[in-house]
Amino acid sequence: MIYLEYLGYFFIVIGVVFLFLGALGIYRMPDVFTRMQAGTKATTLGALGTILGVGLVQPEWFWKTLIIALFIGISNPISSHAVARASHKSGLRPFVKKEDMDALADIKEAKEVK
Amino acid sequence: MRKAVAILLLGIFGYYFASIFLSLPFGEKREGVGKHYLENTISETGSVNTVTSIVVSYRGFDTLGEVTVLFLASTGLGAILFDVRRKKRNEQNASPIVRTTSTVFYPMIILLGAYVFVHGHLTPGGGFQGGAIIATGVLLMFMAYRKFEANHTLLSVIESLAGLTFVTVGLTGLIYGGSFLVNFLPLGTPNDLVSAGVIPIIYIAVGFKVGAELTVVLDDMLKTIR
Amino acid sequence: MDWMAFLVSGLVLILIISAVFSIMQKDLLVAVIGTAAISVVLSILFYLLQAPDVALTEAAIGAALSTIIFLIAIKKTDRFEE
Amino acid sequence: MLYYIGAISLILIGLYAVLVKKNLLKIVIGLAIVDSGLNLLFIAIGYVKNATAPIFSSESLTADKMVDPVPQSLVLTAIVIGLAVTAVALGLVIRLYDHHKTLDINKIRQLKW
Amino acid sequence: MEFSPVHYIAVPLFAAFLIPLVGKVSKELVKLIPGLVLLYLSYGSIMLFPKGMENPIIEIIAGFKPPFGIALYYGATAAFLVTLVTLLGFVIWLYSYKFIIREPIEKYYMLFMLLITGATGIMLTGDIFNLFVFLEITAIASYSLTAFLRDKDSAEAAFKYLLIGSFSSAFFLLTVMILYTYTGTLNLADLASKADMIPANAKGFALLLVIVGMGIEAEIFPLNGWAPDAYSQAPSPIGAVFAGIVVKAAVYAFIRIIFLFFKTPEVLHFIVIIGLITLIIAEMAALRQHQIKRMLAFSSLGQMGLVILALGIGTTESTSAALFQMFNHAVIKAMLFFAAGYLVFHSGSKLIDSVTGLGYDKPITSFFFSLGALAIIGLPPFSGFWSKLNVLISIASEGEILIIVLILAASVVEAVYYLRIIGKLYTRKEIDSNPRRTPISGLLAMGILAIVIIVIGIYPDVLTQWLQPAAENLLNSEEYIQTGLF
Amino acid sequence: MIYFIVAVLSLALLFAVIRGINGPTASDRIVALDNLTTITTAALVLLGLFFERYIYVDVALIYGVLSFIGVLTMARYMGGGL
Repeated sequence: MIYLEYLGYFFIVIGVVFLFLGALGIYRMPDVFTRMQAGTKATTLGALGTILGVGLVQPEWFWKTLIIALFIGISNPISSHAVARASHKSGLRPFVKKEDMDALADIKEAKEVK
Repeated sequence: MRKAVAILLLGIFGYYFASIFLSLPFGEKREGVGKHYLENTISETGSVNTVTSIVVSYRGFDTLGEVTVLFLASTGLGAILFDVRRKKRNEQNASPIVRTTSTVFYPMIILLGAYVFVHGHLTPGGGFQGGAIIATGVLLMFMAYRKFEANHTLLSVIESLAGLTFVTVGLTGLIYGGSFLVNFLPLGTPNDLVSAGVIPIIYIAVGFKVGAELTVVLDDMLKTIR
Repeated sequence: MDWMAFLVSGLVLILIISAVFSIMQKDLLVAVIGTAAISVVLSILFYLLQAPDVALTEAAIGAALSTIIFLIAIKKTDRFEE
Repeated sequence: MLYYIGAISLILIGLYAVLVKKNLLKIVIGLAIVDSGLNLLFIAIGYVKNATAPIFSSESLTADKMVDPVPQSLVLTAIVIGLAVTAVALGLVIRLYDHHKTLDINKIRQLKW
Repeated sequence: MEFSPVHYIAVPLFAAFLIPLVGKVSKELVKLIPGLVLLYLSYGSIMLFPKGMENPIIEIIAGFKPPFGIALYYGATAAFLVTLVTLLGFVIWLYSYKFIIREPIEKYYMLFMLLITGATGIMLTGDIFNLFVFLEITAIASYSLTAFLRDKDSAEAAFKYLLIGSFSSAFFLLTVMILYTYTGTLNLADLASKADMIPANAKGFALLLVIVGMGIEAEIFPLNGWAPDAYSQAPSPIGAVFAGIVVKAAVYAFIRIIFLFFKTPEVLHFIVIIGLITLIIAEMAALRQHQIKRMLAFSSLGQMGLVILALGIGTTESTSAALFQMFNHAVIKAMLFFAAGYLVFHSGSKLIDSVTGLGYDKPITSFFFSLGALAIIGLPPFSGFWSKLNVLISIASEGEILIIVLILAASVVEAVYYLRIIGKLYTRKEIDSNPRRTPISGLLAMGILAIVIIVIGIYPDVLTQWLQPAAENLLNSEEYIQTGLF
Repeated sequence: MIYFIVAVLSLALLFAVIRGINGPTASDRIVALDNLTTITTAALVLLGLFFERYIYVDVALIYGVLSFIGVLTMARYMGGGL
């Protein structure tokens, strides 16, 4: 079972690197929406890798780490979704060249008409 | 002017303060009651988690006070915000994604809270944490649905019953065991779910009570005008 | 345990920075985010000090409930400090 | 050592906010920060080097390799009390805002010696 | 089940948790429960009182001996004060019965119950962290009750109180921390026996923190800015609770801690000086007030200054005189607050000038107010006279003439502003007669207190025989340590 | 190994905090806080591995759940809900 442990550590290292990259993305990206992109995708992957890696290193912990991983896998995108919606509503617009690339713009107008 | 005086005062205070605490050795073992608790927790209370055994058994009176403090906070907040309340909240619903997730997560979070306070004597956590988690779960529903209402009557009944359970356990101990809050049930085997005598009972009561109280606090605050 | 000292010094630095930041901010929402960050860091510190019970409480009460009641209070009053 | 520095600076920063700031909510935030600092300080006092949490979850753990449990249980109580005080304080802030429509402490102050 | 000290805390808590359930059934029953509980406690405390006077009763909680568990210490001083609190609490309930007509009545009685629980807890507990918890219970109940009327001023007063009270609790928690760090225990008796283990600089810092932290609750001079606002903006019965119960508990805890850990001549001297300053400043401030309840609040601060001064002298005579003064202050000030509550209610204004002529329109309430005013100044046939006399005699036997002169000067100031009100009450003036009457329960409450004042004034020995053991218990920390640790 | 992990995690925390301080709008700060809490959850699980205590994982689980709700509340506040 020593291989399982090595695999686990490999996962952990990958996960930590992705966590780092996600944070770097948050630091470097130009506006809220792109930052959120980095912050959610890379960080979710990183967290999943790290947590499942720990579960592989200690096999009897696996089920609990799986629950945490599942939970993060669901909750992280949703909080990002809510933050994105809220930032759009509070008047921030994506950093784009073309005007018509703002997909949420229609939704907002439709609601106001109603 | 006021700033300068404040900084001066804090500077003197901070210097004095720091000179006491920075000379204190960090991470050294100290003699005291803590050692006794660590050595005797399993034989005297049957609880594996020493912090729980101190909170509920050795210093159970503090916990009664603590529950009372939360009860006071919810009562006091109800008194302070008595007539700025309105009947209905008027915000928008959350987006469908958030709503669906909340509906799915809500029972799971309540379950998690129950897990935390039932296992209070085995793992970290206990009544307060479990109650706080339950209240947070209810808040998730408040946030997602405009029409979600907390049943105030039910909440206050839970709150009262849980509080009464706590005091009744204490008084039963006074009658059967000779002193208030004494552990009058058998201790059982350590590391079992059903062990440690009255500790799980008290923690379950505390969990329900704290959950109901914090929900009332959140509901009172959410329902004020504006 | 050298890595521990390194980690702790970083965390304490973050702690102090976020405390100063949150009392200096004019936007109260951001100040509350600062206190939430303080709670996050405190939670890790309690964990490192081998106090999982307290870390759990700090997570339940500091990171979630306390932040939330502050948010509700801001919602019911003013968001910006003049 | 580092913990003490962090805790003491938190307490001082919080006290500074309470003494100097004019905004009611800022003052309550300051109180919350002071509470956090006190909790950190107390837990740091109870720490023992190379020891583990005071939970006997497996047979191999012994009592002499554990941190002091008393500060932990006291801090648990202190955190909950801090939350209760914060809740009451925020209720009062909402009540004051309802009367005065401002959070500035200088505009609210009417009672004098 | 025999009555034991823990009933003082468990029974009111039980009642407070029961009130919401009962409130679903009947509102009238909610009003009755606190009265029944306080009646039971008064009965119990009268039964327990002689036992506590003879030997301190130590009640163990949760079956663990101190210093490992928490123990209640029912010594002579605590017995005296707790009996006072429960009896006074009953009278205050009687007064509140008709006075509090504003919703939420249910919450008012819950908070009132818990406030009394907290105050008795402070007096009874023998554990320093438990003391902190009870201080917080008392404090949070006080904040909420101060804001109970929910108008502009009461909310502001409550916030001010909360702000200063948080300082107090933070400092007190820090004290607990320092004491625990060096001694490794939390039981008061055990701590006192290990007080030598604390190094000098930490002890000095702890002393500073105790004086600031507990001084806020005990209303010592520079830290009592919250008190007049809270007293005057809270409902009148709560003003009486603050003056009669909460401050007593805080002063008792303050003096107990000082006597146990920091009893040196310098510290006692310092306490005498701050007590004196509190007395003089508060009396001068009271002279300048225009609102009747605010004036009573400042007068109350002055009285507590006198008590702290007498406690700081540190002899048996002065301590027993201080306890006597505490008793008188509780009873008389409660009566003044009761009467002032109805005077304000009848005249419709908080100002002193508006009571002019009420002495003819509302003779009974005005009579009670005048009685209380004369008693608190210290005129002979009333109980206030004996306590003030005892304080002065005990100071004179120490040879501090300057202090006596200053106290007498403050008393003259006090007499001036109280007599001014009495004069206004009985000045003839055309006012339209107010149809509202003082209800019978209010009159009953004031009547009981008036009888107590007059009886103690004529036969002071009824009380003074109990003061000697109480004072000795407060002063003798050796005995406290021995009995507290078995 | 452990040094590498701790160093990288600290850097990640630091970047998130810098964004939290710099972030021009409140949304940026919420995103940074969200990121901070995710990193913290992962870090708590990892530290549980280093301390070799199974029960510590509970803290990470509860922390993850509650911080999610905290961030969601902030987002709802920004979006006019709550």
